[in-house]
Parts: sequence; C-alpha cells; structure tokens
Amino acid sequence: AVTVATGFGRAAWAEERKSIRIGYAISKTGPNAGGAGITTLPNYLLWAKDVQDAGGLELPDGSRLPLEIVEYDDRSSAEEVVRAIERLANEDKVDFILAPWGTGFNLAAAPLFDRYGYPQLAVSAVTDKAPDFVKRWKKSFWMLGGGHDYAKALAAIMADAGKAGTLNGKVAMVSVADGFGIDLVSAARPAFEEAGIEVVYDKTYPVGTSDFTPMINEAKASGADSFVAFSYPPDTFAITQQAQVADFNPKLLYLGVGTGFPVYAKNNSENATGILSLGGIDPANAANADYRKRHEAVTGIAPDYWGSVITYASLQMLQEAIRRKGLDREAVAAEIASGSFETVLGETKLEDNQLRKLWWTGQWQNGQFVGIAPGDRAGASQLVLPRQSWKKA
Amino acid sequence: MIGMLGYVALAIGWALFSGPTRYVSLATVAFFGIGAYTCAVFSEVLAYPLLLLVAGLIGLGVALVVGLATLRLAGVYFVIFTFGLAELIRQLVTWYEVNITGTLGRYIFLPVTPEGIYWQLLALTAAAFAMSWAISRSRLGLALKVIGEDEVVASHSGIDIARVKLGLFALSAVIMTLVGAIQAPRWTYVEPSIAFNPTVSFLTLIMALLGGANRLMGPILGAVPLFLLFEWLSANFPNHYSIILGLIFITIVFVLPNGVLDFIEKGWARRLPVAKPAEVHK
Amino acid sequence: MLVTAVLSGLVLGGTYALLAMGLTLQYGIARIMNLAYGELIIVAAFLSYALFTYAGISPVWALLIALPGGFVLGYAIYGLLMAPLVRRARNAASLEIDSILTTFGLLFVIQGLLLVTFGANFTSYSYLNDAVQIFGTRLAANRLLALVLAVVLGAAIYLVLTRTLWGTALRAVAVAPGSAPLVGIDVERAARMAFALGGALAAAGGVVISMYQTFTATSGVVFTMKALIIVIMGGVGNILGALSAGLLLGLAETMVATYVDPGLTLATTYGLFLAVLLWRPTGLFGRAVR
Amino acid sequence: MSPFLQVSGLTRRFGGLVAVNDLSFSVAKGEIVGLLGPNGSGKTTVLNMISGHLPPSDGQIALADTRLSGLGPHKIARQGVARTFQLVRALPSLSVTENVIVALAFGRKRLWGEAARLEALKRLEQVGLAHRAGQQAGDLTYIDQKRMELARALAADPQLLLLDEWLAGLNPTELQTGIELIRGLKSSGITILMVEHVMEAIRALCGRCVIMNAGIKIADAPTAEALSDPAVVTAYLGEQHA
Amino acid sequence: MLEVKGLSLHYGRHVALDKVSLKVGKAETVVILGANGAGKSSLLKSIAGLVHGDPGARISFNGVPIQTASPHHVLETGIALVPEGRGIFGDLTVAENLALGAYARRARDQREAGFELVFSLFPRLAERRRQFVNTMSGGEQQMVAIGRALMSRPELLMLDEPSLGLAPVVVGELFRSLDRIRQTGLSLLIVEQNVGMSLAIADRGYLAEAGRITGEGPAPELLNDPAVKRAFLGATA
Ligand SMILES: Nc1ncnc2c1ncn2[C@@H]1O[C@H](COP(=O)(O)OP(=O)(O)OP(=O)(O)O)[C@@H](O)[C@H]1O
Ligand SMILES: Nc1ncnc2c1ncn2[C@@H]1O[C@H](COP(=O)(O)OP(=O)(O)OP(=O)(O)O)[C@@H](O)[C@H]1O
Ligand SMILES: [Mg+2]
Ligand SMILES: [Mg+2]
Repeated sequence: AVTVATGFGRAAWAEERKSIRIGYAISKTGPNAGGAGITTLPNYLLWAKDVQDAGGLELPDGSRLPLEIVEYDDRSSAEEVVRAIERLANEDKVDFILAPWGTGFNLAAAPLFDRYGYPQLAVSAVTDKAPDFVKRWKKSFWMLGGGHDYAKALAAIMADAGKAGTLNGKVAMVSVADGFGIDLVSAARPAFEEAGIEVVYDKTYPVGTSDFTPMINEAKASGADSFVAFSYPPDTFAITQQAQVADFNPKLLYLGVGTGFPVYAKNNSENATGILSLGGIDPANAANADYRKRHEAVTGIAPDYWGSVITYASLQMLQEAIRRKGLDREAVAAEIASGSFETVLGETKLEDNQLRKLWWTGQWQNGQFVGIAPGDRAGASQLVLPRQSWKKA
Repeated sequence: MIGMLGYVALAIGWALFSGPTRYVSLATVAFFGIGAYTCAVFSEVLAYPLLLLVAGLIGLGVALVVGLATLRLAGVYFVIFTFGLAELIRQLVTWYEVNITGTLGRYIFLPVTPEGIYWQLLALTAAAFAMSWAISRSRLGLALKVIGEDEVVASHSGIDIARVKLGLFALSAVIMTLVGAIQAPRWTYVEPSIAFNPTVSFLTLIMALLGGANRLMGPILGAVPLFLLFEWLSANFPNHYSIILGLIFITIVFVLPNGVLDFIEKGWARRLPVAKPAEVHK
Repeated sequence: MLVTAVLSGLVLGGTYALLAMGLTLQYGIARIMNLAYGELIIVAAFLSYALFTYAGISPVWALLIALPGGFVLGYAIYGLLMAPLVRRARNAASLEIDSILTTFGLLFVIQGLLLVTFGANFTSYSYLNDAVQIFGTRLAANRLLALVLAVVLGAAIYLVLTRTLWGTALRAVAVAPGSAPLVGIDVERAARMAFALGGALAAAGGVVISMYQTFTATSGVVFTMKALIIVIMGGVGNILGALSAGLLLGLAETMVATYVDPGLTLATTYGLFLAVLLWRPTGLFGRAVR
Repeated sequence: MSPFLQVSGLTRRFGGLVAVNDLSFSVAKGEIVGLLGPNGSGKTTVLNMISGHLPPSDGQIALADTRLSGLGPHKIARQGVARTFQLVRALPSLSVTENVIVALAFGRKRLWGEAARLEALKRLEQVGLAHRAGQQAGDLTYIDQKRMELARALAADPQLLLLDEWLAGLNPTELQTGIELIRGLKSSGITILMVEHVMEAIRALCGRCVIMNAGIKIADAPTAEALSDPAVVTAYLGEQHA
Repeated sequence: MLEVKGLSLHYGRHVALDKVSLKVGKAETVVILGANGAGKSSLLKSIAGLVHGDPGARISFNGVPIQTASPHHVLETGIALVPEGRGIFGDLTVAENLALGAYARRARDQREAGFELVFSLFPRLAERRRQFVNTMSGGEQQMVAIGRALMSRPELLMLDEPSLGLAPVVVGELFRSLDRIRQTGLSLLIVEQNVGMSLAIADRGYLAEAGRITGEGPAPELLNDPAVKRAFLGATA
C-alpha cells in the first residue's frame, strides 16, 4: 500500500498516505519477555488502542490518520534488536520507532535511531550516563533516571531514619550481577558512605539465582537492621518468600524490580506493606488512577508502579509532539526536548532530554505503591518506618 | 545481511571442527562472546586492526586451554561440557566485572560503519570458507574424518589425534572469536548476558546440522535459508513465531525419510572424490 | 551456621535432583535427548498455578493430577513424535540428531502455546511457604517437600529398576537396545514407559517448584540445561547419580554462597561440573545403569 | 638371532584385576609367533600395550632399539607397528579405498593423492578385495571388513604386524586362503605376532608360541613342543587337541 | 516343528536370502554350514523376527505362522536365539542377564527352575552370579548367552557361531554342553564354522551358499561327503 505512489515524490506520497506507521521491536520471548511484558508491551498496545479509538493520530492540520503497527520480536537478543530496527527504518520505512525494553537494548538501538534520524524515547533504561548519551545522540531521551538518583534518595531516607534513631545505621545489601544491579550498587556504596551508613554485608549474586537462604542468613546475622536488594523480579519474589521463612524482619526492607509489579501485591497482600523499592505513584493523581484502571481493563493486567506509567506518558508526549509538529522527525524530536506536555504523570517536561521528575523511592502503603522520595515533590506520601514484621497468611 | 553473514561465518567455523569429528560443540558463544568482550575492553586503548588481532589471540589461547581439557570427553559429555564452559566463562566475566572493575556493561564507541562490518565479515566468511575447502581436500581433512569415525583407528594409523583436534578446535574458535569482535561495535553496549547469549550456540548448531556439517556448502546451505526463515517468521508471525518455527523443525525431521543424518551423509558421499566404483579396474 | 548451610544446601539440591531425575530416565533409557524437557516442567507449573489461583485447588492435589498427566503427555509425545524416529533410525547417532531437532521444535511449540495462553509475564504464587524447624534451622516447607519427593521418588525408582524384573528390563533396554528383543522385551514399549515416567517426574518437579519459584512461559530452557548438567554429572541413565549430583550441586552452591561469595554460585556449578567430567569423563557414576 | 621385539616385565592392571602379569618374551625379525591362551588370559591386552592403545602399568616394550612403552599409538604406528582388531574397526562411512588410504597418508610412507589411491588398490588386491574398492566400508560383510582391515594394516608398511584373531570365523576353505596370505607376508619380511584360537592356523604358521594363562606366561617354545606341554593342554587345549 | 518356506530377504538391492526353505523337527539338531556372507545369520534373524523377509514367505512354528511376528512374539512361541556376538547385557550382572532370559511370559513362573537348569549345565555361572558380564572372558560370556536363551524355556534354540573366538578347551566344553542340552529334548538349529564338532552332535545339516540352500542331508552322510569335505572341512581337516 505504501508504494502506490512511487514516482510522485515525497510530498505527493505524504499527501496520499492513509496511515501512520509505528514500529517497534520488543522481547516477546526469551529471558527479557517477563520484564517487557509488564512494563512496555501492554502500554504500547494500550496506547495504540487509545489512539485508534480516538480516530487515529492527530496531525497539525487537525486531520487524523490511523496507526499501522509493525511489531517484531527481538527474542531477547541484542543482535535481533539491531536488525529489527534496521528493518523498521530501511524496509518498513516506519514513521516512528518505539524504544525496546532494557538498558542494554536501548543502548544497542541508540546509534541506529540516531543514524536513521528517529527520536528514541528510552523508558526502561536506567543509566547514569544519560547526560553523555544525549550529547552523542541528540534525539535520544532518557526517562527513568540513573542509579545514583535512586541510591542517593535511599541513602537520604536511611540517614534521616538513623538520625531519628529508628534505624541503627547499618545495612546489609545484595545485588544482582546484571546491568541494573551493578549500576545501583556501585552508586549506593559511595552514597551510603557519604550518608554515614555502614555497609556490613555487600554481595552480588548471579542472574538466575533461586535460593537466597545463605544470603538472608548472613544478612540476618550481620547486625544490620536494614536490608537492601537491588534485585530482578524472580529474585524479588524469592527474597520476599524466603525472608518470611527465615523470619528475617529488617526494619527497612528495600527490594528491586518486581516490587512494583501487580502480582507482588497479590501474592504478598498485607505482608507487602512497608516494603520500599524504586518508583511509585502519587495516589492522589486522578489522571494516573484513571490510567491504571484503563490499563487493567484493556490489557487484562494491572500496570507496575514504576516504568509502566512513564512508558505510557512517553507515548503521550510523542503523540502530542506529532500533533504539534507533524511527521517531521527532526521537529518532533525538538518539540519533545523543549515542549511541555500534559500526560498521565501530570505536567511533564524534559530537562536536557531527560525526565527528572520521578519518584526515586516508593513504599507499599494500603495496597498501593506510593512515591515517598523526593519528599518535597508534590503528592509525596509519608515514609513509614519501621515496617511491620511478617504476618502469617 | 550482517546478521546472516555472521551466522554463516559462525556455522562455517563450527563445522570446520565439529562436522568431520562429530564433536558437537556448544561453546560457540563462549568464543563469540570473548571476541565481543575483548573488543569492548580494548576499544579505547587499541587501534582497530590491533583489536581484532588481540581478540583472535585471546580466543586462540582460551581454545588451546579448553581443547587440552576436553580431549578425553566424547559424545553428549562433550556437548554439555562445552555448554557448561560457555556459561562458566560468562559467570567468570560477570564476577570479574562486578568485583574487580565495578561496572558491568561496557560501551563500544568505534567509528565502524555497518558497511565496514559487512565487508569485514564477508572477508572473514570468505577466508573461513576457503580454509574449510582447503582442509577438506587435504590430508588434514581425512584425518578429521577418521577421528570422527573411530579415534582408535585414527591413532593406530599414525594420526596425532590430540594435535589435529586441538589445532582445528583452535582454528574454529579463532573464527568465532573474530565474528564476535567484528560484530560487537554494532551493539554499542555489551554486557555478559548480551555477549554470551547461549542462543547463538544453539542457532549455529542447528544451522550447521540442517545444512550438513560434513559438506563444504552445508553451513551456508543451512545458515542462509534458516536465517531468512527466522526473519520471515518474526516479521510476519510475531505472535506465533515459536509455534510455527517449532512445527517447521518437526516437519523437517519427519519429511526426511531416513533422518537428518542420513540426508547429510548421503549428500556428502555424493561429493566424495575418491574411488568411484567405475574407476576401479581389476 | 554450618548445619544451616548443609541443610539449606541439601534442600536446594533436592529441587535440582527432582528436576533432573526424569531427564535421566528419558535420555538414559529411552535414548531421547529431550530438549523440551524443561517445557514439560513449565507446563506443570502453569497447571498448578492455574488450578491454585482460579480453582483454589491446592498444589498438593495438583501433584496427583500432574503425575499421571505428565505420564500421559510423555506417553503421547513418545508415541507420536519419537517412536517413528526410533523405528527408522539406523544408528544411535542419527537418532540423536533427529531427536534433538524434533524436541527442539517441540520446545518452541510448547513455548509458543504457553505464550499465547499465559503471556510472557513472570508467574508466581506461594504455597506452603512455611518454616519448618530442623536442627534449629528454619527451612521452607515447600522446598523441603521437593527434597522429600526427590529422595522418595528417586529411591522408589531405583528399587524398581534394580529389584524388579520389569526394571531390569528397562535397564537392559538402556545398555543394549539391540539385544533386548532377544529376551522378549518390547523395546518400543519399554522406551515409551521410561519416557512417560520421565514426563511424570518432570510434571511432579514442575508442580513443586511452582510453589516457590517464579517462572515464565520461556524459562523452561533454564531447567533443561540445569537438569542436563546434573544428568551428565551423575552419569546418563543413573537415577542415584542424578540424585547425588543434584544434592552435591545444591550443597556446593550453598557452601560457596555462605562462605565464599554468592556471586560465584553459578560459576561453582559449572566449575564443579567441568571438574567432575575431567576427573570422570562419563560422570560420577560411570556408565553402569543403576 | 637378536630380538626384534622385546617385551620385558610387562604388566597391566584394571582396578584390582591383573590382566597381564610380569610378562616377558621376544620375537626375532621375520618370525611369526603365536600368542595363545584361554579367553580372558590377557592376549588382546598385550597387543593393546604393544600398539600403544593402552599404557602398560609396568614393564618395557622395545622394537629394534626403540623403546615403545610410553609412546602414544600414533608414534608407535610411525615406528612401523600395525595391527588388526579382534572386533573389526572399519571406518564405516568411508569407502574401502579411503580406509586404506588413511594408513598410507599418515603411516610411514606419507602417500597422498593419486599415488595413494594406486597403492591402496594394490593392497586391496593383495587381500582379494579389489572388486569392493568403491563400496562404503560399512556395507561389507564382516569377513570382508577383516580383509580390508588387513589391507589397511599392510598399507602402513609395517615392520611388525599384530593380528588379533584375524582368522576367526572363517570356514575351512577360507581359512586356507587366509593362511596362505599370512605366509606370503612372512616371505616379504614382515614380523608377525598373532593371537589365534584356530590351532590349525597356529600349527601351519607359527614357528614358536607364547602361551598365557590368567596374565602369566605358561609356555614359550617351538609350536609343537608348546602345544604338548601338559600345563597348556589342561589350561587351554583340552584333551582332544593334545 | 519349525518350517520355513520360500523365505527371501533383501538389504536394499542386496539379496541376502533367496527362497530359502528348511525344517527342524522335534528334538532334532540341525546344522547350517556355509561360507561367510551366505546368509546364515540373516536366516536365523528372520526366524527370530529381528528382521522381516519379503512378503510371500511362510515361517511356522508348531503350526503357528510367525513370518510377520515381532521378536517378543516369536520368543513366546518357544524359539530363542543366541546371536552372533552374543548380544548379552554387558553392564548387567550374570544373575540379571539370566533373569531377563525369563522375561517372556511363557517362562516367568518357571524362573527358579530355569536357574537350576542353567546352573547345572554351567556350574561356573552359579559361582559368578553377581559378576558384571562385560568383565567376563569370552567363553563365560558365551555361557551367559546360552544360559539366558535357555531361561526362556524354548522348544527350539538357535545358535549363531557359538564357538567363535573361544579357546579350544572352551569349544570342547561348549559342544559337550550343547549335547547335554539336546538330550533334554530341545531342538537345536546351529550355524557353525566348526564343521567337525557341530556335525558330530547334529542329526541333519543344510548347506548354504549365496543366500540359497544348496544341499541337505543326515549329519554322518555330510561328514563323509567328499564335496562337503572339500568345501567346508578344508584340505587339512
Ligand atoms: N578396558 C578394560 N577394563 C577392565 N578390564 C579389562 C579391560 N580390558 C580387558 N580387561 C580384562 O582383562 C582380562 C584380559 O582381557 P583380554 O581382552 O586381554 O583377553 P584375551 O586374552 O584377549 O581374551 P579373548 O581370547 O577372549 O579375546 C579380561 O579379564 C578382561 O575382562
Ligand atoms: N544390515 C545389513 N545391511 C546390509 N547388508 C547386510 C546386512 N546384514 C547382512 N547383510 C549382507 O547380507 C549378506 C548375508 O549376511 P549374513 O550375516 O546373513 O551372512 P552369514 O552367512 O551369517 O555370514 P558370516 O559367516 O560372515 O556371519 C552379506 O552379504 C551381508 O553383507
Ligand atoms: Mg582377545
Ligand atoms: Mg553370520
């Protein structure tokens, strides 16, 4: 259908167009499918449905064109990501490409987005190097902050609690030996030191570890009353369970990715209360609440409490920028960089191509995972420490 | 295209050793990953050609050590050993990065264009193919076949099994390492789970097996259509990719009436240059 | 601390052993290198999950469904896919290649079906996540169950294989399939039985681990590889070998995690595996089929 | 006669079992010696150690002035030792000619290409197998495979040939042909050590026999003498053969 | 008792058996003589159901047609085979090998009696019940193979070159055992290269050549037939 108008030149072709092509490569299979299937893919689907229901993407002239989605499975392989994006750009000639899932994959994709001139709204990528990247790839946008941001926020919380006498100033810490865990733990070490918190146990475990008993036992014996795990979803679930078996009740319990997953609350119900993690929401934000409801209604699963809403917001930004600037990718990128957008996060504006207004720390309270840090941000909830001991189900 | 060439080169490299000797190796990704990682580690300090050289040398070194260790293993024990080896290397690299260098991912900012990668891979593939052609016609090729059939006969015929196996294993490893090193700049970011993705080993194996690991053209005949099949499936059936792919695999096995191995060996026998019955005179 | 480490190591090893025993039957006796083995585990895990969350059926009851279910599934897979290959195979090598490719395909099919049915999400629920005190160590009841099941099933199968005529016949098929017909063993039936039994064990493993381990539609491969390593380490076809290799790995991992560095647990697994093979190229318990 | 093959104090243990126990004997150049003994007495094990297939647990083997014990099979092969196996080891998916070429290409002659092919055909003719040259080795009958194996051993241009029950399973007519073939080898100067249970062949070919029982040498004498030794009769021959 | 009529067998294009017919009577011992590759093993394997000949053949045992039966069915009708190369289970013990011999339904409840019979024929096996068979010498392995076949309580025992590779003293012992077995009323069908010894215990013999039966006669007659002598007994015998 796209090639009907060959020979008329680009302008003519643009006039003839019946749809806007949006493409993306996502891990539908392989080890990354679990993460991508929660944070990213449902939001792409939800957004596409929202746009279609509204009659298509609106262009500056007020007309609407329906979306045509081109989807590839990257099968959790970097090589596939690269290839899929090349194909989206060269063969499918899509108008915009949505970002893949995962820090590594977003980085692998970045030079291609850049070379083909597509804006890249990287959401599920946590990296401290974002300021460098935006210089290298002008049309790249990094929406989830870096390890330092999260680590500093946590250190501050712990330092305050230490001063208040709630915590003893000692922390036991484990991290997963993968990009995410290492980024965070290497940011956390200096942050904790600066905040005067003593790290009494600090170990890294390999991806795929299923038994955390030795680490929990060591942490329990270490004298720390705070336990921090920069973990991945399966680990997060396992640590929660195994800590209950071991009757390990640190006053502060901070877990990694997966804490904000809907299934986490479901499995742990009341026992989730008080657990800290990355991300969070403002429970009073009506737009967000509405988004969560729609997400669950449309995709059948609830969104997580960290990246999901930001993914959706990034798509809203893209949509709005297209409405303002049309299909010129340069202009759209510039608009995303400089414009201000009304999204499910509320008023959203990027600073230096990065989203900085984020919840660095959140906590399960009353069945919701609410943002508590930065505490001075509007809508922040109050931190509750120490957390309750495990209750028998 | 680059991806396809990469797999063609990997499959040729794999078949170079595993084809005639029937030592099915799952260590492909170990060397591929070593190449990619070397590229990442030294990308800032070494000139590009030197980088490839260093990668090749490291691959060679590891292959020699591994080769020496695995000489005693056979059959499925060798298969799983090589798989374990790839995972062990991945774990050790991870552990080293985490505990010694304190970072996990590494960035590769090399001024290599996709075209550059493409031509390099093409040259490597051509070189690998030429090598496997030369070997298949040489004494070495016969030695490998004999080793694959019966090592006892091989050694009693005067073949130095250890040296032949080790040499070929190393050669095939160097090719795989170079594929990794050449391809790495394409990803910008390398971490163990990306560089040491076991899928690479499995795909290489399947491609070479289906094409016929014993035939000169086998790896190419396996890698190209399979690669295109993967592409076509993932482009057209992203949601049912697995199911269709699986069914195709099963069908392939069932359609070949005497099994895949027979199919491969028959094709191979047809190509055999020595002693056709007609040439024999009393 | 040592007691704790040993006990948790054994409990972890129990899971490993449970997961590996079925594969050793399938590969050792039925001579099928089943790459879709992990998918059978995951199917059972999803079954148990679905029964528990949607029907409120306890996983312990699910076990009673999964065991025969796995048996039937294994029986069917062998009958439909494997038996034709075995019948036409001219030698062990061609059967091996055919079965690897077929089960590789099966792996994709099952994975695809699971993806379509359950999606790619992390699935987890918890059951029997209660502490049991043994020698002052708190162990998770669900993991303990895996150990008990591994030991009980392992011992039972061992006894059947060594003490009954039928079991001896199965071993005979394993060591010399070509000779088995001479004494009136229907090799195909014996192999199908062994394969089905392996399926039942895989299903049991799947149900048990679903109680405490997070899984996804695509995580079967992880289990296949772990199981393979244990099978090879213990010696192909050797039930006691699988049991001991599993326990050994569990112990080693826990010891290293406790006393050295949790970062090296997987390296230990593979290192230990490689070391065992270098020391004994046919696994801990050699070739003899017990 | 100076010994050509010299075996002294040769011992091989398998776990607790001593398969070959302190065995010493020698073979002169050009001689055909029979190595006999009941089943399981260690004959094949001795051949395995001479050819380097198994390392001896103890003792020495020397060929002319070269020490063989401790060398790998490929080195021993290059010293001019060739053998056949009790259970034939063909290379089934190679052609018959290729099977023979293997020994030419890696043996002492290092022939390759057309020269190797012609030489291989010659060897096949020698064992009466030229008409099967183009077939796959796996398609041959057991006996033809044995022939091919001998051709392969001969192609290595051996000084010492080890035959492990090469004549077993032949019917009496075929046996005669086989005996003639081996006799022909002797005249070309090859030294032969043969393991055989066929007494007829032993009597026809071997000037001398070394007889083992349970890993120990119980006789080493000219054939007629060795075979009438009472110890040999009870342990090996049985009454009717005496 | 055993009757084979018009049995042909092809391996690909190669004709291994060409319209072979033969008979074995009750309590009769029959020897098949023939050059290598004559198809003797193929014949025994076809009877045992391990390979199936071309359609059109008829093999019956005690009147039951078995030309298309699978090996375990053939065994159930009462035919046991000791194949070339023995076909024992090397990684199992003597006792386990023998026990499996009685796996057939017809023999299961007579296992103990079977053990007694085998141990009385081969007392050495009784001493070695727990030994792994692959650690035994060739002669002992042959005893296991024959013993295992006897455990299935056959009416017809087929042996394919049982003396191959055995020391002379063992060969003598073997034929004495076979003679004893035959006196228990079993029928024997033996393929042998050791023509003298096998004809000595046989009632009748067949001559096979290139897939066909070319001659037949009572054993003493064959033993003295000059043509047979030339072809199978060799000049020096
Ligand atoms: N690799 C091995 N491992 C263990 N035992 C072995 C091995 N090879 C041989 N044996 C044992 O050593 C002894 C001698 O075996 P060998 O094969 O040398 O006998 P042989 O004299 O050739 O007998 P035959 O005439 O039956 O061929 C036997 O008891 C055998 O079981
Ligand atoms: N599986 C097979 N595939 C192809 N050809 C075969 C097969 N088995 C036997 N043959 C061929 O069939 C013919 C008869 O073989 P068979 O083994 O029955 O002979 P035999 O009389 O028992 O000989 P031997 O004395 O060598 O044991 C031979 O030419 C052999 O090569
Ligand atoms: Mg021997
Ligand atoms: Mg035969």
